[in-house]
Amino acid sequence: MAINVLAVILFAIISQTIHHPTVQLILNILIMASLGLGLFFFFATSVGVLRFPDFFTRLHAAGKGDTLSTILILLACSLFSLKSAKTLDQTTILAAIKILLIINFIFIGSPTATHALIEAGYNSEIDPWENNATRN
Amino acid sequence: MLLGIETLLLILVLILAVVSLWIRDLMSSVVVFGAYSFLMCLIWTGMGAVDVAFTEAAVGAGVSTVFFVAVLFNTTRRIQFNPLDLSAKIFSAILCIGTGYLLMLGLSDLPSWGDPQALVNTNVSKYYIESAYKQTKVPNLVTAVLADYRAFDTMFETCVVFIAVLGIFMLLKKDGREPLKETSAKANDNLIIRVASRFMVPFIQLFGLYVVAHGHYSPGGGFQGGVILGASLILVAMAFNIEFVKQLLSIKRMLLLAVIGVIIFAGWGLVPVFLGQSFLDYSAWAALLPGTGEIMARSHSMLAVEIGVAITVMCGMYGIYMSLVSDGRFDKGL
Amino acid sequence: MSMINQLPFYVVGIPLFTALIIGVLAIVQPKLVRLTGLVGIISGAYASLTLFLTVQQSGTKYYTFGNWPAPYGIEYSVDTLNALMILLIYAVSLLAYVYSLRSVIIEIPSNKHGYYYTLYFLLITGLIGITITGDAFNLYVLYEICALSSYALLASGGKRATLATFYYLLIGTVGACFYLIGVAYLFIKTGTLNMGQLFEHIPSIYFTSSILVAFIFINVGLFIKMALFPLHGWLPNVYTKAPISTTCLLAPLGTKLSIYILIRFYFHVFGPEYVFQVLNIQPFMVWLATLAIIVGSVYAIFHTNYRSTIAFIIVAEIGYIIGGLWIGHPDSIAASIYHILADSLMTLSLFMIAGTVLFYLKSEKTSAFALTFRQLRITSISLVVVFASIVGIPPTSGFFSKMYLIKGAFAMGHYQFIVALLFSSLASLFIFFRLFEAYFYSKPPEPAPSIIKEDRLFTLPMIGVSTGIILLGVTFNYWFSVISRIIPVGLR
Amino acid sequence: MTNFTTILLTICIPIIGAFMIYLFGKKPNQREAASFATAFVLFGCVLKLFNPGKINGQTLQLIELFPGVSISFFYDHLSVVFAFVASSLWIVTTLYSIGYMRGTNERNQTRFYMCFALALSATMGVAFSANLLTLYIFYELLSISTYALVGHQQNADAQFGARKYLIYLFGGSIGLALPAMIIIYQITGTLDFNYSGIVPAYFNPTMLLALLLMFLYGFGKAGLMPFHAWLPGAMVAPTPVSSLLHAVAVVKVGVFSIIRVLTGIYGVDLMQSLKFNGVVCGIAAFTVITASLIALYQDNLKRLLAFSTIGQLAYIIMGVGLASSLGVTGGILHIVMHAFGKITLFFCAGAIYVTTKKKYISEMDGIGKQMPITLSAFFIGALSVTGLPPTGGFISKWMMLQGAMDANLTIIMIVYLVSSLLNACYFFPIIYKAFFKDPATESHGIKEAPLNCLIPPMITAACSILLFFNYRIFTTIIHGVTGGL
Repeated sequence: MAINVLAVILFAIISQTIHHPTVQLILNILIMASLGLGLFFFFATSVGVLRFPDFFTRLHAAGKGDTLSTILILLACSLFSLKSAKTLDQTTILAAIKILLIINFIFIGSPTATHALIEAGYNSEIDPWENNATRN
Repeated sequence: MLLGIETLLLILVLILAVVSLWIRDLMSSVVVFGAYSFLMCLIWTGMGAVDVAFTEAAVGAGVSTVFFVAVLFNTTRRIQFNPLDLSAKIFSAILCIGTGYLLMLGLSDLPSWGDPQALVNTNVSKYYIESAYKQTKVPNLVTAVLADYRAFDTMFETCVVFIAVLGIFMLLKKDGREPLKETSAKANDNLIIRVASRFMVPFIQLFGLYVVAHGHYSPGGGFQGGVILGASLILVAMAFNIEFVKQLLSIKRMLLLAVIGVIIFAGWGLVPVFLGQSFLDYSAWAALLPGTGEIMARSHSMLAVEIGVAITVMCGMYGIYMSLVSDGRFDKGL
Repeated sequence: MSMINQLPFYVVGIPLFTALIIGVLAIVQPKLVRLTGLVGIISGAYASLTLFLTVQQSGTKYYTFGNWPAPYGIEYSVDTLNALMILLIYAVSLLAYVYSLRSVIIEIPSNKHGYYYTLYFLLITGLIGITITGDAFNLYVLYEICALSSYALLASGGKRATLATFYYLLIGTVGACFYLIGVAYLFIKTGTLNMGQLFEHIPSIYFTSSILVAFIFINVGLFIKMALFPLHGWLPNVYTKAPISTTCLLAPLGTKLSIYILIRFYFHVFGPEYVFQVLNIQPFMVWLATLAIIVGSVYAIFHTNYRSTIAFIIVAEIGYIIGGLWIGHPDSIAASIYHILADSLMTLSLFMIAGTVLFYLKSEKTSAFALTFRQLRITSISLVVVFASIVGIPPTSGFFSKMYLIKGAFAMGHYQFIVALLFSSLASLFIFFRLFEAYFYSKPPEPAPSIIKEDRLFTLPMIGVSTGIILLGVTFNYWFSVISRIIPVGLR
Repeated sequence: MTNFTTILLTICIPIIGAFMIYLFGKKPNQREAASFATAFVLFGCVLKLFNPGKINGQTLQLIELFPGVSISFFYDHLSVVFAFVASSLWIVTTLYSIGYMRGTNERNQTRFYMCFALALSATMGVAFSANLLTLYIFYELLSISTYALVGHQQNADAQFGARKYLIYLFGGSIGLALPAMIIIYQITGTLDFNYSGIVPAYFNPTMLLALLLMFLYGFGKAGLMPFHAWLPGAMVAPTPVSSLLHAVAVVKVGVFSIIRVLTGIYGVDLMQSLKFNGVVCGIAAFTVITASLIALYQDNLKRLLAFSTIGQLAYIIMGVGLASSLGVTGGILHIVMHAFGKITLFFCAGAIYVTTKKKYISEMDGIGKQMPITLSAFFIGALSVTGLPPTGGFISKWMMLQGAMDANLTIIMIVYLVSSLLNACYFFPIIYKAFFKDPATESHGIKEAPLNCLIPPMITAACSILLFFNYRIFTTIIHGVTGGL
């Protein structure tokens, strides 16, 4: 919940000072950074899913990696929509805040889903990997 | 839409389609099919048909994957697939190649994409573009055409959803004559999932209602909103168990609501007939709704009609899920 | 708008709202279901009769929904052809409904009757919607309603019916999809979905390939749904296993509707010049129809199970109608349209007989018919009448349509079609006498079987259909004059 | 009461009679009385029409079935003669069948009499129909009603006989006659009979020939050679059936329809100009010769009579085929003569079967001594069929011979003579064996057939002799037809 408050304050500051060149510059850097990190984490997740030996480890990678990278990319999108909006009226801010809501939704939903998958795997007795066994 | 992405998506969709047919394990082919629907949704957005993309995402990717999984619980997971003998293979190959060739042949002299002189853009669609907003005050053209100009079609589409629900319900409902076989699914009582879903469901339903109400201004409408509402009920059914959900909305009430949804739509169109106008002519409602001109009467009735659709679709998705998952017994199941 | 020009809506609206009311009553007050159904179907039939008469006097009636002008909204145009078909649909569904009041109690578990009748009336709405609509896409939507409700109704007959209906579902969906692709191509080229406007735009693009592809797709799609010869595999399988109360409604009308759509597209969308002059596939199509008749009759002979024999007779009768249509002579086209009327009544009567024999004597083998002639009075009379009509004995309607088919075929020099017609009449004669000889030359079983008093709800529709078959025949002149007004001037 | 109401009456009376027979189903005597009464009333009506003055050409249109063709009736010379023969012999046959049925105590006799009455109503319908469609309709009804009679015994060989009957007649009529009729309707637009023929001469001759052959073999009841097998097969029926129907009503309907087609549809002059009468006479001649040859070595008496009927029918067709006025008159007269002759022979065969249960000629040595009256009636009948002086058969054959001479078709003359010789060859050995051989098993004393199996053959035998002397009653009427040539 704290992050949301922070984000809303951040958006309020940005919306006031949007036209100042330096703020434009910072926004650009921020968007590029979050996009880059997001894509990097996506890449890491897919490598993890492919490389990890068994069911649980793969899910560990998929669960965490997915959530973080989606949040980062969505953050970038909301900032970008703020930056590129021609007239900064109420609707564009509303659009950015909606993307924040989506971020919240994924923040809650994605880990729960991963937890459900792992619990189901655990209940159906998939044996975890020991260090010398072959991949399964 | 960058050309590159379009072709990339089309190729990916093709691969996914072939893979989902090729895999022998049904569960994974269902997952691949879900992915296929998501990509189709991206292609629709690329082509600018956002409403269709929304529906494809909600129905194609979301709900039908859930239905497939529910069905898999009551049928086998592995395909017992006796390979076709050679003649059947050749025959179907010829059939597919023939249809493909015919489709290609037809393409050769179609008008190019969006070219202004082609009849397809000058004939009916130009009229809609120019006069839809003037006549119905509804910025989202798709909903205007859907709910007013061709409302008769949409009414029958809602009937199709209703028939689907009723058909599945009637066919699967056990009438006590056949012996009941034990279903493999057992309700889960995982606390974390329950808490998370109990937290999320209200927001989902709120979003569903928003989509229904907001159909006039942004992509969405009765159908997509109904699916989201139905999905929320299914989420509750999955998180808790069927008994819990049945207290929320019993099967009899579900069927009743499904019919009432269609009756709202058809009834709304019938009133103008009593007032002497033609069926589904919303301007007749101007007389009944206080203080609305003919044009505003149209947009309000479109909303009413969308609500009817949403109710039927919500009960439809929920009903189908309940029938499939409990194989017609409505007592235990996922 | 006065009552008269609301008629096109009433004809569709009444069964739709009956279905919805029955849907509510099925849950709230199941006892009232049958009564509402009866009231609905009778008022609908009355509306269709007045519609037919008004169309006869004052020509085509138009009705726009949401009073948007034609190409922008959906428009109904009711001329003699669809007024006639609607009258046929109501006649058949009224009789099938009365028959189903008793047969549903026997076949369908009691807690599902309400749902069964809701789907029943939605099917009727779909059937009528298809016949009356003047909009190509609206026709597809109603086709979906028909298809879906018929899948549900057909599959409600137990395990084997469900599997057979699954195959029908697969093939039926392919057919409907082909039809939609065809309409899509037409839409892309002409920008409109209204049949009237399509008719104006199409002549300008006669020689483009997309019109040819659209024609092929629509044709093949409809051939699948009407079970024409090479694509008829699903029909016998489904109609032998499905419950009788459904087949009584679906068998007579299901396949005939697709033929009606074909006629509507040939005459009022593509135009007869395109169909008969631009594409010269007439000999091929007449040969296809001839094959359909011969294969249908041969299979009908080799099957001993009564319902599969009828199914193949239907396949042969479809060959009659398509052959008559494609011969192109005004007599044979009028005869094929007349044969749609005659054949629906015949199929309805055949399935009612199958029903009573199945319910009372519990078997469908030819030996069961030995007992039918001894015990079930009305059933044997209607069996004689219906087979007289199939064979083509004069007073019945089968004779007249066959006569005019042969007349048209001879005028256009399709002799193989005449040979096929005669072969199928003799085949059906053989089938009837196989049943009759089982009775006439068999020793009566020892305890002389008592006459079974058939239920009034079975005998009433049966007598109705048999008199219908004979009446349709005797008043052939009137129907012939009505139908010959349908044939566009180009072919007359 | 105008002539048209009498025509409609002739068709409706047998139906009412059949209904009455059904009502009295349980009480045999009333049933027989009802059957008798119907026969008499029918004969009365036909008699009313039977004077030449009244015959005129107008037609009565009942229902207009489709444009240009309706169910319509009229009566001309040919129909009156045929109706007279059929209705008069029905009275005699009813009397005979009462004796026969009681003698062999057959089962479900009510159905027998009902079908008999329906068959007669259909025959009247054919006689008085004014166009080919009405004729075809009543032709089909006749086949249906007689099917039940042929399969009356309901045992295995009755089934086989009835099935053959069905295949030949329905196969022929639906397979050949129906399309031919429709094609004629397509070419000419109407199906009404008129003497100058309605088929346009310019139509290509091969098609017309094909249509002619379709009609000849379509109307299978006439029993032309390759399509004759149903007639011997139908002998499995009880004798009254084979006597009235298979000697008089059914087979004559076939011949009647063919004459209607030849004179009404084609017209005599078209026949001559396109040389079709040569074709017709050829087929008929072939049938006459082969039928008579097969009849030579038949052992079953009824099968022998069946083959001789096939031969005699071919005579009539040959007569009409000659297209000369005397030939046609002789042909139509032969319908009458052969009817009386052949019915006597069948009555006697039935009487022999009733009394001695003998079917085969080889067993009939010396039967003349036991049943003198029956066998003498048999003798007169045989004379009439072979065409020897004291009986009417002679006159009709004589006229046909003269007709052949007028049309100077010498081959036909030879065929006539040879076949009459053959007729004699297969009839007289029976009579010789019956009277001059002593019976194999010793059975002394006269054991005649029951009375009402005896009177009908005597009546018909007497009639055939009577006809020899005053055949003019018929010829004056027939001249109406041939007058037109």
